[in-house]
Amino acid sequence: MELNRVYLDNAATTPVKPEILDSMLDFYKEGYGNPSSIHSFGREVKSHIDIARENVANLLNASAKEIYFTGGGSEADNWAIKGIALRYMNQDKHIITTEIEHHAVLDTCKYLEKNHGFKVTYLKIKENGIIDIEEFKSAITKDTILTSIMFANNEIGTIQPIKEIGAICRENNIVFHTDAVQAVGNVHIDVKDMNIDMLSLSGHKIYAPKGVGALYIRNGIRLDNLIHGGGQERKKRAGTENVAGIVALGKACEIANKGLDEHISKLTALRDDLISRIQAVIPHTIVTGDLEKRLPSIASFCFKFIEGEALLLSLDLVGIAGSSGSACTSGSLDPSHVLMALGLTHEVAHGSLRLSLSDFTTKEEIDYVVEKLPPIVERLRNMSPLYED
Amino acid sequence: MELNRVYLDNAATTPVKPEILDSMLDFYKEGYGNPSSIHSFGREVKSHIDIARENVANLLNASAKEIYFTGGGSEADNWAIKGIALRYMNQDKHIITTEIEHHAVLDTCKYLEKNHGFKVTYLKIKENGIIDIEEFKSAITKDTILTSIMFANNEIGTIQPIKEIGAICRENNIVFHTDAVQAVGNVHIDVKDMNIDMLSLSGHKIYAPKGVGALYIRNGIRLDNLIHGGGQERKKRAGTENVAGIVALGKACEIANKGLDEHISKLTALRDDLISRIQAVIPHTIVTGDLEKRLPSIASFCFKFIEGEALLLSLDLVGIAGSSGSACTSGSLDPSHVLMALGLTHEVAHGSLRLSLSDFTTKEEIDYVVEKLPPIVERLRNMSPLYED
Amino acid sequence: MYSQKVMDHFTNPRNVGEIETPDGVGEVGNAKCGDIMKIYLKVEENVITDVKFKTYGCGSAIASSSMATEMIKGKTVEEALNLTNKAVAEALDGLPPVKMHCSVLAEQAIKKALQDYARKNNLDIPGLTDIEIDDDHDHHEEIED
Amino acid sequence: MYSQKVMDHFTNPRNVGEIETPDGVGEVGNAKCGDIMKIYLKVEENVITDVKFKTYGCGSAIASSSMATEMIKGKTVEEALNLTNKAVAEALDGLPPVKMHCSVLAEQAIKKALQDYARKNNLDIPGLTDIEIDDDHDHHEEIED
Ligand SMILES: Cc1ncc(COP(=O)(O)O)c(C=O)c1O
Ligand SMILES: Cc1ncc(COP(=O)(O)O)c(C=O)c1O
Ligand code: FES
Ligand code: FES
Repeated sequence: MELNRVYLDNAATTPVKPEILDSMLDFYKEGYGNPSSIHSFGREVKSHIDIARENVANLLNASAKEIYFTGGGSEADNWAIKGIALRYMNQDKHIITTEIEHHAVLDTCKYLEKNHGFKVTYLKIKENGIIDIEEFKSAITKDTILTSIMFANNEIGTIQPIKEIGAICRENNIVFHTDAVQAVGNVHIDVKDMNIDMLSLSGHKIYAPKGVGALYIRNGIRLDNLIHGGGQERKKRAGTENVAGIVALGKACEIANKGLDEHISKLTALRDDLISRIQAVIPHTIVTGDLEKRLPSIASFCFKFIEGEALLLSLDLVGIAGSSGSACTSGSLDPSHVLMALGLTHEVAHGSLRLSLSDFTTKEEIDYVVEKLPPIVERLRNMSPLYED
Repeated sequence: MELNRVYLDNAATTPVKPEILDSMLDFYKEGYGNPSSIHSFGREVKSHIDIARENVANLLNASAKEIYFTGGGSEADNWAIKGIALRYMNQDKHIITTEIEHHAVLDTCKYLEKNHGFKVTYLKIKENGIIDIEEFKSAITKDTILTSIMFANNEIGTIQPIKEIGAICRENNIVFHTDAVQAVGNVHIDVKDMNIDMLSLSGHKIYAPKGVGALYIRNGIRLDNLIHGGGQERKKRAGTENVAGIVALGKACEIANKGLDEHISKLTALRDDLISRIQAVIPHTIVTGDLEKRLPSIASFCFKFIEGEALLLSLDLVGIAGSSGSACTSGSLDPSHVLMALGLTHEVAHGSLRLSLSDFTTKEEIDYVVEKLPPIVERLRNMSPLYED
Repeated sequence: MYSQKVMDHFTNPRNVGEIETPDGVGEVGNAKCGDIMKIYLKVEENVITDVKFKTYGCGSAIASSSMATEMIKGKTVEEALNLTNKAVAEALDGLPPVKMHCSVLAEQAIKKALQDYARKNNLDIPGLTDIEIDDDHDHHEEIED
Repeated sequence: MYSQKVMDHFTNPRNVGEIETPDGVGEVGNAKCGDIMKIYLKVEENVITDVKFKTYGCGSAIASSSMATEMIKGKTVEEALNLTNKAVAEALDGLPPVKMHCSVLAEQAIKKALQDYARKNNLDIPGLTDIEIDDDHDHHEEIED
């Protein structure tokens, strides 16, 4: 069997679904004005933004007025964290997060430490990729104003105990933000039930385009604006709205909401099939992260004795797109902070491979990967001075 | 003559040009990955971003590595101002701007005053809408770290003496930012010649879509990130790139650059025709802002004795889209801060109308407006208790 | 944004104009806020036989004036006095929230005109004297390109 | 990102393997950094008659190993000593900036193997002893989804 292109890098970015693309195209055409304008061109646009907001809210069990559109997941993360931090910086200055956050959270926390005198606790993870709830509890001080813990990790797909964390934060009067960029559309999320105060999401992980996202802000939570200016987004996020992107994000959430159970069961089956077959045929393989508490969409491995970039390159040559937390993909020194936090040795971490699935992924594609991957790993191992068979 | 829709609200937002739309569509399709990814899907995307960056740079006489893409003009303004302010807040804390800036600048300055202890000087404008250079000079103190003065105003189209301002800032070692969201693509801009250190622009004013913009940062200028995180935009602006939007913005700048002289002469002629004919046929009309130092694209009026929203509504009914700085368009109390800064009375300012032109604007459309507008103004005046003919 | 009714009364406003020798005149709003509404009444035997208005203001202010004047024409003074801004807005099939105060202007202008009528004729109309005219606008954000 | 030459040497690397009884062996890099390059030499009468490598590392490290070994095969020890990483990169039609250090590894591995050869044979090869092997990687940003 030959397949042209097997795209298994959906945790990096998903293709835009045709029906989502269709939904947005109209908004580039003439006659669609600025949603803040009074004339009929503008008015029509406004109502489409409102519908999108409803759809995003529905997916999270939030209400529409708690949804604020942003220019992506990173902006949402920055806004949530800096918005609380800069607002309360003259009072208390302690933040809790984890070692395995996305850099949009991590670098924001480091910035606040370095430039604005905050104290940040970076929780470690256990070897299954999940935080220790007791450690979290004991990290809380009377100065803690904010906890930011990701819903699901982008490299290894592990899901944190969000509901427990939310309950603890609520009890202790700490604002709880979660970066759910990878989780939204892949698992069931209920911000009310889970006591989530703020939640970041991003369009391009759920079949909408890049450059649009949203921050859910629970009614009653007060934070500084990240982007000041015009009256858009009820004066909380200035800037003429990326209308087409917002409409697409709304559509994406609507689709995700309708098909969520099916999406989960389909992808979970494919993912488990992929993981177990790869583990069975390739020796010296480590599956990174918890096997159960993981996104249906992410399979992640480390293959000992080889290096990730060479592996990706070889896969690319047979039409398979994946990704690696190996440092050699970018020419830097250390493998990704997530793999290091797992306690893997550098040597093992360098051989990481993430294959991330989408609604478009088929059984045939999984079969193709299971056929092509083992000889590639074998070939690279045979070139490796670390490998002795 | 009947025209279906005459869109003269291009200063609010332009339609997307068909060739620009075409340039971006590919980037939604399958097979276009994350530009940071290593596989071939991702690599291709990267090179398109690089081309866009070149095109933006060329339009400003900047170099490509001085261009950073953002989620729009407001983000660019916020980044420029907060980026400098928060970086140097432990040193000096004085900022100079004007009374007529866009809210993205104004509200950011107010935020810095209120929450972070900055002092901000808001320069007044003369009755032609332009600042007094001597007043600017005497506003400078030894604590001044930043000047932010818009290139051209969005309501009345007046162009500030940017080159003079730039020279003064350079002499005094003050970082000079200009919000050129309205100016880019409408006038010649040379950041080197004009000594501009930072410049904001936005896609949806130059026939690219909403939700994408850029900040030019002169090589050597250091400022804090607004959005921390991933390594995109050379680690200065995190977030997966809005690839389609960026490609479109690049294309828009390329087109603008090629046709700039023609654009300017065509629009200037149409604008002057519109202004002089309206002034000739409608009594009690004030043209707001300087007649010469103004964008080719903006004609702005105040019609005494009537109110702007009623005027817009009437125009909308005959298919003409314009805008008004009248407060009644939004149900707020005061007319726009720009009109007030001009020294107009409330009563006059409420009757404002902005008609803003684009490359698509035709002589026929101008004729149509000149035909339809006078009886509308007359009808509303006849209903007005303020009007006695 | 606006209902068809609003658009109808905006484009074809009823009762625009002035009455030469009115029995009562009421003006509310001010130019500073961008809205002035002036209502002229003709009253015969406690019945409003004619009513005219002039309005400087937004579309919904004009439509509210038109609708409100229609609603009190031929009515008794007491009936006119009971006209609420809500009733005007409802008759217009609703107004956007930020525009509700335009209907308030209409209610108030009528009351002021009735006050004027009562004063001129030394009448003591129950419930009229203790009306408080509140000229406040709602404050809302300025929206911008 | 990579030239066709790089891809060719990556997919069909020349001289992969080990030499059973080598005259010189050089290993540079370390697993921590994700790259180890090991070069085996056979030297006869001052001429490199055979060379093999094993590399743990990225695509460009593998291609650099392959190209570098090709370039010194049949050359004298002195010629091999003069091989620069630039020459390797050029022979590969260039390498991306962040990947230049992979070619440095190749140059250094060869020098180390020649040092080993010289030491074992008590040779004094001009210019060899004072080579400083610098294992430093460039630091570059981590890029992320
Ligand atoms: C002068 C000026 N600055 C800034 C902006 C904000 O740009 P954006 O809408 O892309 O955020 C606008 C228009 O919206 C503008 O006209
Ligand atoms: C967990 C996580 N957080 C945040 C982001 C950033 O989102 P965006 O790329 O839309 O800025 C990503 C992916 O890019 C992510 O995977
Ligand atoms: S071996 Fe690490 S980048 Fe080449
Ligand atoms: S009169 Fe100002 S909003 Fe209606």
